[in-house]
Amino acid sequence: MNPVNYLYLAALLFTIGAAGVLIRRNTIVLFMCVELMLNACNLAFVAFSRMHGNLDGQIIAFFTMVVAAAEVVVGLAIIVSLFRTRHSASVDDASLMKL
Amino acid sequence: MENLIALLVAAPLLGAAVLLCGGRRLDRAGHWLGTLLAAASFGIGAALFADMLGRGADDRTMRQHLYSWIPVEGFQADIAFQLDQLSMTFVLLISGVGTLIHVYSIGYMEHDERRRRFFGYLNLFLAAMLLLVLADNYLLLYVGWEGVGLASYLLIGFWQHKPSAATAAKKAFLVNRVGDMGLSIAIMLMFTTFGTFAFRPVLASAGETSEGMLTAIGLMLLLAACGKSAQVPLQSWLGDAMEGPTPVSALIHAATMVTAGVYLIVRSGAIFNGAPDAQLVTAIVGAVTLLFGAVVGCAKDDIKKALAGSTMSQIGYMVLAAGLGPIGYVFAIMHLVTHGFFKAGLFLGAGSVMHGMNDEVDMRKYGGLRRYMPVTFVTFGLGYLAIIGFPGLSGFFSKDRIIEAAFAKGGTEGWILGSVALLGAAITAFYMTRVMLMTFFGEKRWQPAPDADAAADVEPSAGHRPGEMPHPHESPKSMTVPMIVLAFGSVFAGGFFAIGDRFLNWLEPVTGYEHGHPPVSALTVTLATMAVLAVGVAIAWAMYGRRPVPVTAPRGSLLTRAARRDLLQDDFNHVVLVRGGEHLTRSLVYVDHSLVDGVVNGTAASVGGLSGRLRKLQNGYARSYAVSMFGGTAILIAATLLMRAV
Amino acid sequence: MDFPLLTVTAAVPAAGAVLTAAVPAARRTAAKWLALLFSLATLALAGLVAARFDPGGERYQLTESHAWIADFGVRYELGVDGIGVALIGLTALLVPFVIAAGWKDADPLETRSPRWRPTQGFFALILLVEAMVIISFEATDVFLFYIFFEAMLIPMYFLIGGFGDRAHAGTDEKAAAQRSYAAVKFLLYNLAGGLIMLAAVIGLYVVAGNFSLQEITAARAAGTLDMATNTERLLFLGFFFAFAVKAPLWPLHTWLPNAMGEATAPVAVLITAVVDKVGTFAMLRFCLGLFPEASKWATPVVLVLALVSIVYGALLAVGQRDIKRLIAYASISHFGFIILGIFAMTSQGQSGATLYMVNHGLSTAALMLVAGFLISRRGSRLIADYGGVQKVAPVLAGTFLIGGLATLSLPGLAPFVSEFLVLVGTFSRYPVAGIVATLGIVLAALYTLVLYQRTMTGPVKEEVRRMPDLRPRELLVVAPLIALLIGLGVYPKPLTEIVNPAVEHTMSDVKQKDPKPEVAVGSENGEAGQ
Amino acid sequence: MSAVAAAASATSTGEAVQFWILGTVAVIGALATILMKKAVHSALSLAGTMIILAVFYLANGAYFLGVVQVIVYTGAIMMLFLFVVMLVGVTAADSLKETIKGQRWLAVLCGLGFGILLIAGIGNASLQHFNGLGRANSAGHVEGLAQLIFTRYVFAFEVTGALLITAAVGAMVLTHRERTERAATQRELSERRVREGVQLPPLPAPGVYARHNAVDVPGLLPDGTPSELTVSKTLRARGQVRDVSGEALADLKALERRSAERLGREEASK
Repeated sequence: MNPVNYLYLAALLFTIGAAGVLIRRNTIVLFMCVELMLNACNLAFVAFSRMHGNLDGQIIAFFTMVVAAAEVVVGLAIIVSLFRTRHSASVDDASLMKL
Repeated sequence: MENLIALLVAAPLLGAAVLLCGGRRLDRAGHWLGTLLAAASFGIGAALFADMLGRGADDRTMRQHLYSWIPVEGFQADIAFQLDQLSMTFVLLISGVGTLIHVYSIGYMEHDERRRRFFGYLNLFLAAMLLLVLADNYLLLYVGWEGVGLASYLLIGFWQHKPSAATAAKKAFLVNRVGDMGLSIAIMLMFTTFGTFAFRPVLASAGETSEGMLTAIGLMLLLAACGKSAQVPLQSWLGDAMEGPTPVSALIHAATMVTAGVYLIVRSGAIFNGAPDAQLVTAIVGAVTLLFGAVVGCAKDDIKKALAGSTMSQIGYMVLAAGLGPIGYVFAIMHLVTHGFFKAGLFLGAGSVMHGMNDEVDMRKYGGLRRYMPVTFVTFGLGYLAIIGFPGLSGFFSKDRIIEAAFAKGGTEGWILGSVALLGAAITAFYMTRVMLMTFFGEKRWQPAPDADAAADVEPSAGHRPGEMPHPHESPKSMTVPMIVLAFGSVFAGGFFAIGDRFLNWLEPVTGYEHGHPPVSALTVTLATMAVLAVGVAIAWAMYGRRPVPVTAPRGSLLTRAARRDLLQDDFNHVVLVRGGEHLTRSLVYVDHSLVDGVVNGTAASVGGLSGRLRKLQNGYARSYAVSMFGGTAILIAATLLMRAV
Repeated sequence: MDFPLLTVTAAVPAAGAVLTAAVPAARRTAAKWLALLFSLATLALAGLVAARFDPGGERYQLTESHAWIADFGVRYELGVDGIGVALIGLTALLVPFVIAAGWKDADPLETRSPRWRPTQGFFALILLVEAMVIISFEATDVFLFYIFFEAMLIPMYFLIGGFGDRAHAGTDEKAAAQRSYAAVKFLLYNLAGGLIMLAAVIGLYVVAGNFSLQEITAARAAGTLDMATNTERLLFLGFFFAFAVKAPLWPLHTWLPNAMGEATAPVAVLITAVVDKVGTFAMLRFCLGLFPEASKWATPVVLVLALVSIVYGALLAVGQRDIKRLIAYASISHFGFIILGIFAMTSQGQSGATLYMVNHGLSTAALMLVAGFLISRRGSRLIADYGGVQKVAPVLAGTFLIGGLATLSLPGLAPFVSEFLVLVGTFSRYPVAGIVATLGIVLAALYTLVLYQRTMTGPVKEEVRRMPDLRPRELLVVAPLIALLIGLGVYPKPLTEIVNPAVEHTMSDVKQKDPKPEVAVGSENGEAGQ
Repeated sequence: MSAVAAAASATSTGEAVQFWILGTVAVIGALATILMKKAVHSALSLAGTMIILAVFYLANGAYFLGVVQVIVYTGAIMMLFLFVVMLVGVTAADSLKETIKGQRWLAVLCGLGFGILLIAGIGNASLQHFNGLGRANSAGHVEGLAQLIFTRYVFAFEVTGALLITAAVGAMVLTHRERTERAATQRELSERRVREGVQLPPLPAPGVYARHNAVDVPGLLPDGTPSELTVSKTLRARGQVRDVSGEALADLKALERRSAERLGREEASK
């Protein structure tokens, strides 16, 4: 098997995640999709690391995880406070940006 | 002496300025000041005339150069005067008749609260008219030309509160403007051809250019002359111009301004001499107008409009004569001068009659006035005899010569033009006799003055009350004296000029003269004229002298009805020019609003609409934005791949 | 270094604007007098400029030059030729009249609020416009010119939109909507023109490497600066478009009737007599000076557009029901004449066009200001609301008539001289265009006399029966204008003397010679002229 | 493909089998994540996918990351998700009906396009050489990572630390609600109740004691209809009030039937 397949898998997962972001309205699910995308990237990095024979890709994946953790913390906090004020977890309800 | 020329113009100009800007303080003395300055102009003119007579025939042209008016590269227009025999003739006529009419107006306008302004306008007219005949180049002539147009506008519309007067004034100015277009194009042609438009160089080198160019210039000058001198097809304003006070009709629309066209043609003789086609057109225009005016004159019941038709017709004679070339120029001017006398006299007489008849102008409501207004009757009668060409009086000499010259033109056109002139003489005799009979003979057909509703349409010069029967009376001295003086002119001027060819010798150095050879002898022409004259008078007598004149006009034949409406020219103008113009402007207003502005507003609206659409993309949904972001990323990747592939 | 007269001439009204704006709310009469004083001081300075200008001397005189934005070769360069002197004179002359005529225009806007100072604002804006217009006439640096050409839109926008005509048929809201429509239209049209010009200005820099009018003209004359034909044409079009909007030339004219209709009469005078002149002036100075070949290339189209403007403007003027819009369309017709004269490329045409700019300023000012006085009395701009005014207010009617006669170019009044020069100049090169343009003479008589007849003559309308005649202040505004119209009509030599050398320079820029007359009688004519 | 290159890029058959099986499951999990109506299900599917990814990390020689993935992601982050889901309402199911016009089509289009492009890009890239991590892990895998993190990436590491602290503080700030006014005392509350006069006595209790043992069941009014007042405000807002009025009747019916059965049987036995 060609390890490039990992990359294809990563691309597929990334696309699925992105599509999820576009389709779902629930902020929590939406967030999960973002996580999925990040994980897909990590997979790609790990695969690259193996291809190139150095650990830099893994380091990047590691950092990505840390940042994702931070992001999840803040993001979920935002969701909670959003839900408190709006009694809804739908992103479409937060549409005050329109003109 | 040359330096006095400017004073000829300056005196009445000063009068106009003082009277128009002076305010009410001058109300009491204004008319005397105006008259005095007009007389001063005449006095200066007479002095210059005396000086001119003292010189040799070739040395009579005086010039005065004041300053360079428009100094622009390649373009020299000067304020400069040229006084030769032709100008001198006009100066004396204008300032002489002008002064008489100033005097007459003192009495005629006595009751008008705006008399000061009237005199101001009259002075303005004199200044402009003198400038016209004294200018030494066409551009300065143009200034005078428009100046008299302005004065005419102001004087026709003097009683501005009457809508008819205001409309008539506007019409006169506009029709004249069409003619002015001709004059300005003629000047432009001269400028491109000769590089100048001063009389001397242009006329001296007229022969050096092509006949086509001369014809073009000549036709344009003729257009100008048609406008000013009320020749067909630009004649329609003259009848309406009778809305003005009667002295104005006498001075401007009979004796002087309307003859400016003849002056222009005669002055530009050198150009016309080189352009036979233009000459022929001029003669034809004159002949057509001659008949046109005469026919209109036959049908009008309004005494002033009948006289206006006659004026048109008589100027037609002059233009015809001018169109004949050197054989006719002198006689055109001679007829112009005699006409100035008798037509002014006739108008003043008409004014006097109106003055005595509660400003009634309808001849059908006159009748039997000879006993009540003897002086008016006599002077008007002498003018009448002069205009129809009664042997021995002015008109006889001048008109006879024109008819002779028309025949002398030679060929078929000579015969046609001569016959038309002869026919015109018969019609003249007819309509003038009609005027005479309806006004002074027959029984009284007087009507009470119109009631207050209609009073607005009547000249308010005399303080009469509505519903009152007229009490015809002789006019005051200030009015009768000018009439008497003019009557003298009507009687003797022609003979004085013609006997011994005085006038011919006087003008010949300027206009040139060549003796024509009429196919028939001069005596035959004279006799024929006498014969048609008698016929005309006889028919008029049969129609208006033998039987009573009905107070209301009979329906009349088709021709009569058409002639009453100025041979339908106004109707034509109305339908074609006024209506057409209205439609044109209205549709253009629409076009401007919807099309020109619409394109711009449409662009603005479509930009706005597009923005509105684009704004809808901005729906506030984060997911929508995410889609565009995502799509954008996809496009970027595609672009990168494509670039790599390429 | 010499005294910077030109800078001072432009700076004085600018300083006046600042000081007028700073006058406290309670002292608004003082603000008016202050503004008038500064405008008169500007007039005196303009007189000094004219006096120091030597018609026989250098092309550009009283020049000043300082580095400004060195990186882009932008310099603060001023200098005047005869045309500039004439137009600076016109501007400085008209503004005092505008201020005096608009003495009470801002009064209806006054409220008790101490912060809101419309009077001060009105007069300060007028002075600001004057300063900008003057510096536009002086600038010989293209970029400097461009900045002020555009900047003057801002005060004009506020003058039109903020101080509109109170005489309005509709409701207040409708009037306000129309005013703001007119102001926005004015701004957008001119901004669009200006943007295109900006592109051309940048393009010019790319091609020429600097913005100096004198250097570029000299380089072009010497042949050291070659422009590709297409480049030159595009740059010309960019400049011309902006000036044609400003001038305004058909079909870019529709902002003018709106702006002039909605603005008060003095502001309308400011628009048409002063601000619009920058457009025609710039055509003469920049289009012809910088792009002579392209100007010749565009001449046929420009002439046709000018002719359309003349006839179309006049016909539309006949069809108007609003006095001020009528005058606006008449102005469009007159601008057609000016542009015709400029692009006929004969010395008569260009001298005529320059004189026309001055004379049109005077005649329109006279007519428009009197119309403004008339409108302020009756509170209506519709012609149909008047009638018989001549009977109750003869002086007003008389001045109106003289203004109208000037508009129709009656000989003896100043506009005749310029109009005839334009016609002759055009005719000698393009006879057909000359003949079509003479149609404008007839149409001008038509719209003027129709206007006069409908408003001034006929039976006195009930609403105008109590109309007062001109007041002394108003007469004081109109009388000098009329005197000037007559004076320059009879003796235009002082003006032509200043203008002629500048026209010769422009003619040599475009390398054109007057057509020679067919029959040479010039020497004899010269003799007759002595 | 040359034999050498094939050898370098080849992996063991076991790994291939594992990839194909687990890869398929991962994709299914991902799809389930975005297609499940309930957030809880999505979270669980995602957790599954992540565990599979951890296995892949291990397979790719990233042992440390594989473990971290399980501990941090699946263990911590996903639990955080579940907590929040619980806070927001476990049972609240999303409607999958699209409300923005054309959004779904655009999303699918973009997704397809993007995916195809991505895959095409990968296919286009020349990624044939597989070096393996043998040399990199020569000094021990974790040591190797540590060496990199504390040398080359030390600044990034420090910044990440700062980021984490900031995130923690941010989360607290976001979720913490400052009291802007003093809490009303019991006395004030009762006084307000009296003043408003709407509901003087305490709110009625939910129907916990009567039929059910959960607080989301409303108490029944005398006529048998459920009273909303008896249920907590939060549940009402979420729409999680359970209607059990029908249940009671059904129970009654069942009771009657059973009794009838028994009676009938008794009758039958008679």
